[in-house]
Amino acid sequence: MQYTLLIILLPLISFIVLGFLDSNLKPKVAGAIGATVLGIITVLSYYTAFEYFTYHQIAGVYEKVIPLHVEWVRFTEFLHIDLGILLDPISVMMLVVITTVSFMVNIYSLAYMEGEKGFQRYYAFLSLFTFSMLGLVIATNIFQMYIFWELVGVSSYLLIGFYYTKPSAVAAAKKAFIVTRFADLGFLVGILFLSFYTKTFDFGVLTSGDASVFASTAGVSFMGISGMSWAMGLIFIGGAGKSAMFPLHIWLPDAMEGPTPVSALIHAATMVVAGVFLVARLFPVYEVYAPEVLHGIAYVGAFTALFAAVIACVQTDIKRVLAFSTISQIGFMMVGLGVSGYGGHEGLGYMASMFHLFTHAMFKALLFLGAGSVIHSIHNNELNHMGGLRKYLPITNITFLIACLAIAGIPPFSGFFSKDEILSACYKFSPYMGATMTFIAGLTAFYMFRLYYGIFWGKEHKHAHTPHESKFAMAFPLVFLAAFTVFAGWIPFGHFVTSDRANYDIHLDYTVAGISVAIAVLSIILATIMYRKESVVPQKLASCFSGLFKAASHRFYIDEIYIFITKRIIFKHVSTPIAWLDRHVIDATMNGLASTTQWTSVKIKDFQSGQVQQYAYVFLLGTLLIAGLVLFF
Amino acid sequence: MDILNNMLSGQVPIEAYLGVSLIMFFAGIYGFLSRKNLLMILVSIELMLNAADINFVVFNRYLYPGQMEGFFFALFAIAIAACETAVAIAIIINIYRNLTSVEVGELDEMKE
Amino acid sequence: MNFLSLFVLVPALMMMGLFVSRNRKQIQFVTATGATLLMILSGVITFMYLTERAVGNVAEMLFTADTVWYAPFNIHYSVGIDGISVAMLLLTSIIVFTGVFASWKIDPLPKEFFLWYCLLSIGVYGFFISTDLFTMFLYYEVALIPMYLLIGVWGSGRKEYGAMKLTLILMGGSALLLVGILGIYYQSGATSMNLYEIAKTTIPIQAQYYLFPLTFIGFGVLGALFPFHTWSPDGHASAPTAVSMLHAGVLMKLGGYGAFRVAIYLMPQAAHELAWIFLILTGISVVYGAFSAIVQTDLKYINAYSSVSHCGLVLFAILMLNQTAMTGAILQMLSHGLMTALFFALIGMIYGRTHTRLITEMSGLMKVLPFLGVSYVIAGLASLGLPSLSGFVAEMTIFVGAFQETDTFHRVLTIVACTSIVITAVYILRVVGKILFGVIQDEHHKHLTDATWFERISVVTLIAAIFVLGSAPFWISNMIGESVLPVITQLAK
Amino acid sequence: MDYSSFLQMTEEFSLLAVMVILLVYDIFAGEKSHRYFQPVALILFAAHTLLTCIPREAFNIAGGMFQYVPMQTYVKTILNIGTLIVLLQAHKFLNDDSNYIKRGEFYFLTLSTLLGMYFMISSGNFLMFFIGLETASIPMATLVAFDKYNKKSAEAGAKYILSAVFASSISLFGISLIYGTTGTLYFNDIATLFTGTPLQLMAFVFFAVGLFFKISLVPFHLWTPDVYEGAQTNITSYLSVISKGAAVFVLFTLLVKVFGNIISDWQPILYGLAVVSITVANVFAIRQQNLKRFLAFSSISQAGYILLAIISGTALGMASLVYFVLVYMFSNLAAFGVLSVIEQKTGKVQMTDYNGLYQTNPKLSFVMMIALFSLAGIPPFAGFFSKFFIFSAAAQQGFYVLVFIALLNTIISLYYYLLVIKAMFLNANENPIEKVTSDFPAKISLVICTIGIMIVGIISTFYNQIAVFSFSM
Repeated sequence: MQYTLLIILLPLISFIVLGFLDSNLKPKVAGAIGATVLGIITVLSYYTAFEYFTYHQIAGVYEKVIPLHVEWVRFTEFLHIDLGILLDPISVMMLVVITTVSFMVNIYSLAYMEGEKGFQRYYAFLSLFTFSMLGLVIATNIFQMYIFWELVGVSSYLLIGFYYTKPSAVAAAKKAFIVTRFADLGFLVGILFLSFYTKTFDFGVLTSGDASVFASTAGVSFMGISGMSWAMGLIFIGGAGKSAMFPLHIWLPDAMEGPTPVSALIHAATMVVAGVFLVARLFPVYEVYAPEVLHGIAYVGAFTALFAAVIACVQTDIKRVLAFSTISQIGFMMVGLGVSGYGGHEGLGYMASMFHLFTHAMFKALLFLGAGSVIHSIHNNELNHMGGLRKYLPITNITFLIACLAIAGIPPFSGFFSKDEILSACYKFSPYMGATMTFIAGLTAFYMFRLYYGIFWGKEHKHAHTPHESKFAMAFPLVFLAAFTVFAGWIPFGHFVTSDRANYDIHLDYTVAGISVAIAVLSIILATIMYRKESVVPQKLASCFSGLFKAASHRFYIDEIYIFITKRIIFKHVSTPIAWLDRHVIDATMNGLASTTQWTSVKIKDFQSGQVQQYAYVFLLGTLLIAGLVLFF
Repeated sequence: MDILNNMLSGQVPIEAYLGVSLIMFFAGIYGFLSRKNLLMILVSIELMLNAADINFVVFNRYLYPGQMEGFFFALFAIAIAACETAVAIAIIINIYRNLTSVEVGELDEMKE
Repeated sequence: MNFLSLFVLVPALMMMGLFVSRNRKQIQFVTATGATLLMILSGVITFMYLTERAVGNVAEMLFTADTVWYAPFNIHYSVGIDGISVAMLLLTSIIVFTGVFASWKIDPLPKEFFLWYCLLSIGVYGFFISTDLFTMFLYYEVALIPMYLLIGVWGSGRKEYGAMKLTLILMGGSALLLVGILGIYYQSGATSMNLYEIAKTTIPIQAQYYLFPLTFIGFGVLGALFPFHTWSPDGHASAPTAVSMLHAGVLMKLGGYGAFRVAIYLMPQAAHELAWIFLILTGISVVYGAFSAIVQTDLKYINAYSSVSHCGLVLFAILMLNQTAMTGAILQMLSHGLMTALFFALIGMIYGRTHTRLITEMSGLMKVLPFLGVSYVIAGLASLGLPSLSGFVAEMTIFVGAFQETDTFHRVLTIVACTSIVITAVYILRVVGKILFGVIQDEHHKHLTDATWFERISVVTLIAAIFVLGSAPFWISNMIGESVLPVITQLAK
Repeated sequence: MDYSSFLQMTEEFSLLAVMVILLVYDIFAGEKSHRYFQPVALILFAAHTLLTCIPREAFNIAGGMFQYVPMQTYVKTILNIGTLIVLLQAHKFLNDDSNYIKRGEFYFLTLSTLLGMYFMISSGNFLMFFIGLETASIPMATLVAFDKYNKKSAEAGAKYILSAVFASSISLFGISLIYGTTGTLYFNDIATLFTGTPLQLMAFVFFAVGLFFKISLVPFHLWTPDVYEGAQTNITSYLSVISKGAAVFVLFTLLVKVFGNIISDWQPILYGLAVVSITVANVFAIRQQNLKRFLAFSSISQAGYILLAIISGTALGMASLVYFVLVYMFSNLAAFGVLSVIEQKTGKVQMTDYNGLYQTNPKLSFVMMIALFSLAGIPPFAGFFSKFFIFSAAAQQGFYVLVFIALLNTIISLYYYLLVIKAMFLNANENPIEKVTSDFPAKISLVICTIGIMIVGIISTFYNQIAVFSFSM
């Protein structure tokens, strides 16, 4: 399947072309190039998926296909970074997801970004991102993954900061990069640990289940925690950074400063699930050698999901609401992995979370694109400037609604199936976990419909010019993704992606399904009551839970804490003192030596008094001194 | 005491001569360091040189009677001393022409 | 005398050419031709070296030549190169080349400027090709002195202070070094000052105990070893563009190279015993430099401090005393050389337009200077270790290598060093955000002109080099790796 | 008795011949032919230099009073070249109306000091040595006071003659004691009889300080700056290079040949003197504004460096010493040459006068710069090599700490040398010294020096040749 190489190369080429020609190209041409390339690779990756899932199954188990593998740089006799393509169920699934969403976004942007300055640059960056993201998912070894990990990080930086004349955008980009970079430090050190003990970077070896690889880790422990736990925990920190797990989530809401399609692509569908993908990729290692870390992941995921959901309920910027909902949904995926076991029915959580990743990518992208078209039409993304837009934006309205239903987990939309699997996995893990997640699911439904009603219903606002449905280039992706959202649920996902790559038949757990649906419906009704028409209930609620409300709308002051740490502590009490020390102590000593010499020179100048007798006197003293020394020593 | 006796009985021991020369030498040094007048300083230098000459002669006469080196050295040294004095005097005259004074203390235009 | 000596000869010829040249045109012609010639030469050398190795020549040094110079002291003029020197020669050629173009319109006294510039490059080249302690030291000093006039005459800001400080501190370093060299020569009882002759002997361990620190610090001063780095900010801040490039890009590498070639190679026992002290010092410089860079407001100061941090990483890796880390160290020398040169070039060009280096007085330059802006961003990304740019490969090799040392001390230091990649990101993005992004505040900056053709040449060359090293590192890292082996075997003794 | 053996002293005789010829010429030549006095003198002296530059077999004459070894030829040749350069530089100064009639004296005195040094170098006996020493120093006093109507010059002369005589009398006293304790004045005999009894040590110290005075080591240096400042520039350069060069060579020879037995006693002395001289002189030099004083102090510290070669007492040290003197001569004379050219034209010797010199006199400032770099020991100039060899010679004997101290001092010295360079190249000056065109002989001298500084280091022949004949105990 060498042609898969094209899937990687084409976006790179288009990036280089667009990047170099930049403003020498007509915007239209640039857009065309970007979109076409994406179209081609989308087709290619669909074909790949088809071929892989049909021809590469041996005894019901999907084999790992490595069509390409070259050594890039060698460190030691064991350790060497390779570049290659690894095809297995999850990577192929990711190929499909990434190319689809990216393609849609590319088309959408044609209209959305029309007339923007630096349109060509925008498309160049999109291609760069697509390239990096694809490289990340098909990585054959953890270091290759790290490489592309960094690349997606930088392309996200570039895209968030696309409106570089806008200070808030620049700040957001910087924040996103540095926070994820900080997490990547953990990732890197984790890699160092892992590779040192296992003497390999290669996923194939790591996940082969061959115990001899990990033999040297036995009994290794640091500060009472086993070496492997350190390694895998640190690696997870990297994942947590990219996937905006608490407390590293703070960059994601700000990242909404970027163009909306970018948010749809990077900060909803693809890059932010890289963390989930990482854990899934190393799942066998986690599951066998660091189970406690895996459970930790589950709890972190659960907490993040709850935390983000609560915040999402009170945000007024529609993109931020979606951002927090993304965080919360990723939390779901993490939980799915965290609670999962390995193989067969045990591996339900794994399958479920991958499934959710898949569906969520689609409907969250849809939501963002919808939000985008709303913003595009009224040039504002504050919830309280909207309302009653349903008659102006019919398509957006419908597709948005579908997405909301999907995410709320209403059958038969895709979100229902995937989320339901996760829930049942949670119940299998522990009833409390299950309950919590169900509650969060309810919250999700609530805030999504608060958003929906806030945009499309309620009383109208005066707008500069009457909003109008956006043109085809924007409408088409909405419809396409909506279709996906509607039908994706029926894919027998267990036949494709499972923890042990073996077939597995999903059977709905009707009690769990029932409960979750019921709760979802209830919260939707609640939302309907509160937000469909003008009503005083929200204010009432807000005032009686004023503390919670205030805290939530300030995102529980996490950002303030960060500001405090960075600005006050690092900047004021580490860097400034060090810089001061450098100038006034170390440098001062150097200068001190010089000035001391000068000073001495001035002090002793009277020796040269000009009096010949004094010269003779010194002469004599010198003679006698030497004589004395020679005689008596 | 016996030194005195020996002297009275005509044969002067070497120590006496050396004592004299040493005294002359340091007297010269003292003079050099303390006198204000250039000419007096010159005289003190003469003292030092002559002290050395005495040494040569005495050593030769008492310790190495066989040879003449000391005597010759003394002669040469005296001659050289004479040259030095001549030059020195010339320069001092020059000084006097420039400063109308031969005070050594005046020679401090250049210092530090 | 063999063709390696061309590296010294060509700049010498350039100096003669400059001496007779009358006007700026001729000067530019001479320098450009010479620089290009050097580029070609180093390319050829690299090719020949690789072919030699390919046919299985396993000698430590290739293309060696040796002529007796001062017989009474067994001083020979002996040259020879291995993978590391080849890499360094390449680096030097690139930077000399780009430096020439970066100072295309240098004013005043272009002739004198380039005369000194050539002398400087003679020193650097000579240092890298020579395998004789005396010759090495000779070239080392040759490289030091032109700095004074180059900074003093063509510099900016507190140039006289900076120049004097730099010269004197580096002279201090070379003082330590000279004692070390003499000590090595006489203590080893070797019959030649040739490195590889001395390596055959073993220096008595108690002698090594004082010779190793002398030599290592001696070179370390030039490698901006904490706490002897303070010449670097002031010196670089006041130096003219090309000189900053050559100095930070190549001269500071002399430190690492020398420490590796002389200190570690000749005194392995002491290296094992005393490495920990210097590991702490270098570990400090890595983090310290990065942290001080965060709060600086002068572009050159920021870059100078980041150089302290990066060069600290070089020495740090060398002291890990294992093949991977040392290979990483050399790679880091290359990559830092390239990107710091790029930085200084760009800073010089920006300063030439805005007449300020304070990041507080610039903003939104990306709009008016797209080329320089983008290049600056690329340089920044390289410096914060973005994959496919040179910094990444070097740093990763260092970290992986350093992590092979199993004891907690080394582990902790390594992790501390790793944190620098985050801090680096902080100050790089701070600068980029402040000066390139946002909207233009200063009216005069509204109509600045973007890079001229000669500026573009130098910038593009450097970026290309950075990119090649970053995306196709295998051949060069293999070349270096095998050349590190002799030192490893020496250490194993 | 056969006096023909005296004829072997060719250097001395040929120099004497030159002197006599010049004397006669000066006295009897008519007004017209007097114009050619200087050219003739220079040519004669150059001829003398060439004729006597071939080393011969070693020999003793006058019962060992006069001992010749081939190395001496090199030393004398170096001194000759130095003197020649000085005379070339003095050419213009001597053509001034005020000095026109005094040219004869100048040459005669200069050359007689040179003759004195010859004897000092070749002497095998303290009598010969002492005569040589005095012959070298008494005419020097008159030279220092050459400019009769200049107060400074007179003062310098007085200071010089007084200190010199003071020193030589102490030295003479020392010699007398040596004679008293050994009963001979011949170096070879003394070498065996000198066993290091307290009185002998005393004698040695008294004697040695006389030489230390000539080399002007701290604390016997105090006369140096004043005399250097007061004397006419060319004479200063002569004083700082030639007589010092001769003295250091003699010091080495004596210490090695005569006082070899008490090496353990004089090594510490030299150690201390080296450290003190280098450091104190450097610290003083930092502050100097008058360039002649400045160079005086620099020459003192250079003398300190020379001790590093002497202290080793090895053949290596001897070779390095002579080589150092050669290089030092070129560098110092180059510096003084520039100084005198500018002083003769403008009478300016202050460092501040040199601000922005490069704008108006690039060539002169270039020569000055390489001279200073060479003095500071910066490659590729010869100074670097000579310094390195001296340090190497010392290190070979294990004086690492001494070498280290000396090296730390090179930082200070580099600093003040750079101050001058800074003045010439960096400092701005609205009215710098106007364009100075140096006369032809001065040009030649500067060219010789420049070439010397450039090639003597890089071409190893010079050192290797010297090393062939170097000797030790």
